[in-house]
Amino acid sequence: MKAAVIRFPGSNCDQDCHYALQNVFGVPTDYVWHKETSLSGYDLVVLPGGFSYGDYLRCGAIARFSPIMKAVTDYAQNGGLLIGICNGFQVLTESRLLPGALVRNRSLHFICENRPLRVEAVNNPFLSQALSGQVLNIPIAHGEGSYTADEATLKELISNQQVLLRYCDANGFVSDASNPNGSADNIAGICNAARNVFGLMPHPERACEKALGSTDGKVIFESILNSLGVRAAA
Amino acid sequence: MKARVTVMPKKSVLDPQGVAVREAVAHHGFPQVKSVRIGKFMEIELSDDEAIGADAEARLHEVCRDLLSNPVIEDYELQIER
Amino acid sequence: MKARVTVMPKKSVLDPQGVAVREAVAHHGFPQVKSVRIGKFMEIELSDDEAIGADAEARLHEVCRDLLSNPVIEDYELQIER
Amino acid sequence: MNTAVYLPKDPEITPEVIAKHGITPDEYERIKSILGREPNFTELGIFSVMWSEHCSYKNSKPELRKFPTTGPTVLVKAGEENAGVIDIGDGWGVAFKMESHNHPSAIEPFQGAATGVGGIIRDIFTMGARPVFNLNSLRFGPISGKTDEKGEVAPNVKHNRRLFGGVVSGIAHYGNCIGIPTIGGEVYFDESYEGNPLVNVFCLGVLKHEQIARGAASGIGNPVFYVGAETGRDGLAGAAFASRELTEESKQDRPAVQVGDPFKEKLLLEACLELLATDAVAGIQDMGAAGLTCSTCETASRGGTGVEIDLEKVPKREAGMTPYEIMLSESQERMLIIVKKGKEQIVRDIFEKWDLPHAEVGVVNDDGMMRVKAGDVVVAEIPASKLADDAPIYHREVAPRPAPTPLSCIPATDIEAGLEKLLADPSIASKQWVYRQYDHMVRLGATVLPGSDSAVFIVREAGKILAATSDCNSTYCALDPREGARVAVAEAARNLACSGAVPLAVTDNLNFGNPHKPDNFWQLRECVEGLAEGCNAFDVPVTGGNVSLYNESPAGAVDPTPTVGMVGLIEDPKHVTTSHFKDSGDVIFLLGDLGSEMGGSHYLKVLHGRKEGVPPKVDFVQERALHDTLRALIKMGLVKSAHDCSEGGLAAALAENCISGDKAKTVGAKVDFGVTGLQAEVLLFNESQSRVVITVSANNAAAAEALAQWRGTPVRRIGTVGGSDLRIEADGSVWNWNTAALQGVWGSSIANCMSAQ
Ligand SMILES: Nc1ncnc2c1ncn2[C@@H]1O[C@H](COP(=O)(O)OP(=O)(O)O)[C@@H](O)[C@H]1O
Ligand SMILES: [Mg+2]
Repeated sequence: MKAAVIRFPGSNCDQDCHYALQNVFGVPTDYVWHKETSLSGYDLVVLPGGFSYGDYLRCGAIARFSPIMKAVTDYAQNGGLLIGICNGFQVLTESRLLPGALVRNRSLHFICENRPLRVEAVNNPFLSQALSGQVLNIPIAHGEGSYTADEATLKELISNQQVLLRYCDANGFVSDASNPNGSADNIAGICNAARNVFGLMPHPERACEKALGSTDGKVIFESILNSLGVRAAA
Repeated sequence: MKARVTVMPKKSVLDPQGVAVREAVAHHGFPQVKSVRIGKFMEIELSDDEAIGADAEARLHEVCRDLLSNPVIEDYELQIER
Repeated sequence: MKARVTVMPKKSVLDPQGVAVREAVAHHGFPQVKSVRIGKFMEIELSDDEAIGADAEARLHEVCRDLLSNPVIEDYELQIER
Repeated sequence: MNTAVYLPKDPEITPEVIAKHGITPDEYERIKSILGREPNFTELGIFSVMWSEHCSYKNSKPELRKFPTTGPTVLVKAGEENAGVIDIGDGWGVAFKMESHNHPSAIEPFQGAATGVGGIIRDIFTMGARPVFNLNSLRFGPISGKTDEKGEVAPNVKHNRRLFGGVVSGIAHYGNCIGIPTIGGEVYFDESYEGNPLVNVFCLGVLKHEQIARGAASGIGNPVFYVGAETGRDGLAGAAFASRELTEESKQDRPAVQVGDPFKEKLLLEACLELLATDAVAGIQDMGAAGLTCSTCETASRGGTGVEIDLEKVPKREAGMTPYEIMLSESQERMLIIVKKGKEQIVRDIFEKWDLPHAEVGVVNDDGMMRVKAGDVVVAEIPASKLADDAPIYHREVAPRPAPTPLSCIPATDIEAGLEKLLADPSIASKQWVYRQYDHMVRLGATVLPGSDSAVFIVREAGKILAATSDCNSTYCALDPREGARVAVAEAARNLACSGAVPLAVTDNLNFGNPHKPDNFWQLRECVEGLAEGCNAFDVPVTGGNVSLYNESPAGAVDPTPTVGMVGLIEDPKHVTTSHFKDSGDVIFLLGDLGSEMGGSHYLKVLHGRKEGVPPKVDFVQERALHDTLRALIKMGLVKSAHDCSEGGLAAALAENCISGDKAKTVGAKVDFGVTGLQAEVLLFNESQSRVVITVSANNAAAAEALAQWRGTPVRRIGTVGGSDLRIEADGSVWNWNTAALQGVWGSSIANCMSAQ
């Protein structure tokens, strides 16, 4: 099993994702430079957080046109497992690999803090090891993480169980009070209809070690490895 | 050749910045303010080069759609000045 | 009454966003792009209310200076439509 | 790309022109004798920036020599390079430094603060270190209260809020984008910063000993490369600007504002570290204040060589720039690199990879000259070492300010309401509104998040745990500069001890008023000597820092503010300690005495509007003994929480302990001081030094108490953790607070100020 972490100019969680995969889970992981054009030989591709191209214009808008994105799209269309975290999620929506868009937090402020998230669906490779309704504590760190989509799209996402994570309170109760950024329906993470592309604003790679306060992010990586038939090393 | 692009958030999309600015404007001596919407304005200068070709306008619209705006949340307006 | 405000970075001030977008536009079939500058566009709707008064325009300019633009690095343009 | 240099007919150099450059007649004579002729306009500009306080420290150098800068762990001494480097063991070192961006932030808070962050980060990776975290120390005029009869907020308060909000989002913008966590700092609000905020930013980087890079132009014939952003007319003469008082017209000083591009700097950072990992680099220097000028003459003077550059080859953002403009531009995100001859291609390849401008602009030569050409025309020719090192040194006149008068009596107050008021004061209140806007978790290092006494960071590549804090109580410094500075060092060391760390080294940022005013300069001297005494007392060398003078607004000079940034090492993950109370039943001890010093206290300032009295004195022997005892207890695994007493005294410390943990889960405490014979206000709110509140699990209480006693540290069992209220009893009186309510007051105070219209 081999994983790839895509490096856009301005990515800054690339090293963190690499560390989590390789050092915490023992997955051989390569950095793939945005000027590359092939992703052959990888079983997992991660679009990391950061500020690709400075997030100028719109978050992820310019990264979407990096040479590597053609390969990323083909990889996804062929069913490869693809996960976009924070800025990676924004790149995925900008490239239409996931529906909707991520806009400015309603507070207009960047927000960095641990947030409880409710697991909404487990019938997918990204949360198969979690319990539906389980509350995960995972940090968020973004200024533009308010998920938005038109009514029809939202309905579809919900009915297809493509909403995987919602912002909630410590007891798993979802309400506007537990919504940090104004996301529609408190949505924190969604997957595509084929269930092989996952985008989320929270940073699971920041919640894989006791020393960092939470290990709730591990279940996401463990689910992915498990679905690839790999026993997590950790 | 000059292209001017205005990109505005769709009416359906909430525009927290617009709301905040409306509040501020109201407190700034304009209680009559009804709404404020905030978008982007871009000025693009192109060298007047044959190579641009006649289909330039069509291609600029494409740039507006693909790059300069996100149709999911924004509408754009393009003006060209030769 | 409607007010349209365009806020642009001053000419001599670095516009990193414009530079990034220029590169992107160039790679998007327009190698001829010379420069891109990006600013804000705001649409302010005011109820047609007597109270607004004749000095409205002057006061709107004030709002533009104090609130909507940052005179240190930006210039603004105000259009009013009654 | 704009290449051509515009060569206008230079303005004639009149006494006015010279004065406008902030150059005195004597200095002008000195320039002439260095050149053996009259300088031309460009050369005059070059001298004016190099000889500004900001670059030359001409007013403060003699004072700075008083700092201890050596020690067994010092790998690179302060002043030798862009930042000092300290050994942390196993072949690893840390480079760290603090820098001010006060004046730019006063004019344009967002960009001013952002470019400050960019600048200090460049200082660190110029040393070959990978920046791993930032701190920031901020000072503003009041943001609370002050509403007029119409319930409108006073304009100055509005303005202070705008500055505060702008500075914080500017720091967030730059640090978050470049991906370096901002894990700690401090924020104070005081009238003296009205119109002249202080923005001090700190960056720390890690490197292997052999990776230390030098800023010297060595190797005759080596090519000189310019890399990074193009040069524009940004911040023209910003360095000179930072060395002048803020006057009304300097607000018009438009060009002094630079716009930062954290994205560019991220690319520059990665490209430079990639390049430094090869052996292509002979020397490297960032272009900060005084940009191209400073970097060329400093590298030459460090290398004992000369440097010749051709401005035609410098990447430019704007057309028609003059040599004067190019040499003095302060465009951000640029570096100068001296490349080993024959290795040019390595540089080109790496900067191509990162899509960054790069150009070979000159060569190192042996004639000791900084020679600037535009094509074949020589536009400036100055002996590099003289320009860099022979700035005049001034021994300013000092005039002591009157010593503070002791307080006669301490006004009484409603204790319960009083503590709430103190906790709501923005200087004491939770800074969550601030650090929530900073990405403090990127790089997977922050094992103690903002909100504890020190930030604690895991440096994985080195297998080390660092603790860092920044401290300075400028009210103390205003009343007694020397003692205030001593306290700043003591508090920093204490904050580190509370987290389980041993202090390693210090960086400082001296923020003072106009040095030509003898009483200002006296404050500077007293503070420097106070800091030096503190550093010697804790055996910590000063790795470098920054001096910011002329911090004056129409209302006068700011309170003297010698900000201390201190870094420490934590031996073992098990020793990492946080400040908030943990579990019910834990026993609360006070290490140190009850204290009684009320001078300069927040109690007097916040509740009675009085900034007076004799500030607390620190006894370094006692202070150090306290830290050693605390660390000993921590190493034995006895300490569950440790928090020092600072602003607001014991009562504030105890309250913070109850409410600074998980917002949703505050914890109460029952505290009984028994018979103290002290006035309640004095007992609860005095700010005497050398005191720490710790908690210990019940079954370890006896052992902890015995160990502290055995080590001769005053220790007193004052209560137990538990319940939903903070209940304090002393001399027969009882006070009670609901901790959830206190959390509300303390936790949302700043947010409330900032959301108010
Ligand atoms: N500007 C800031 N940026 C980040 N963290 C901050 C800032 N100001 C304060 N903090 C954090 O808030 C906590 C309390 O700060 P402070 O009251 O100065 O602590 P102390 O009094 O112990 O020095 C510390 O953890 C500090 O790092
Ligand atoms: Mg403290």
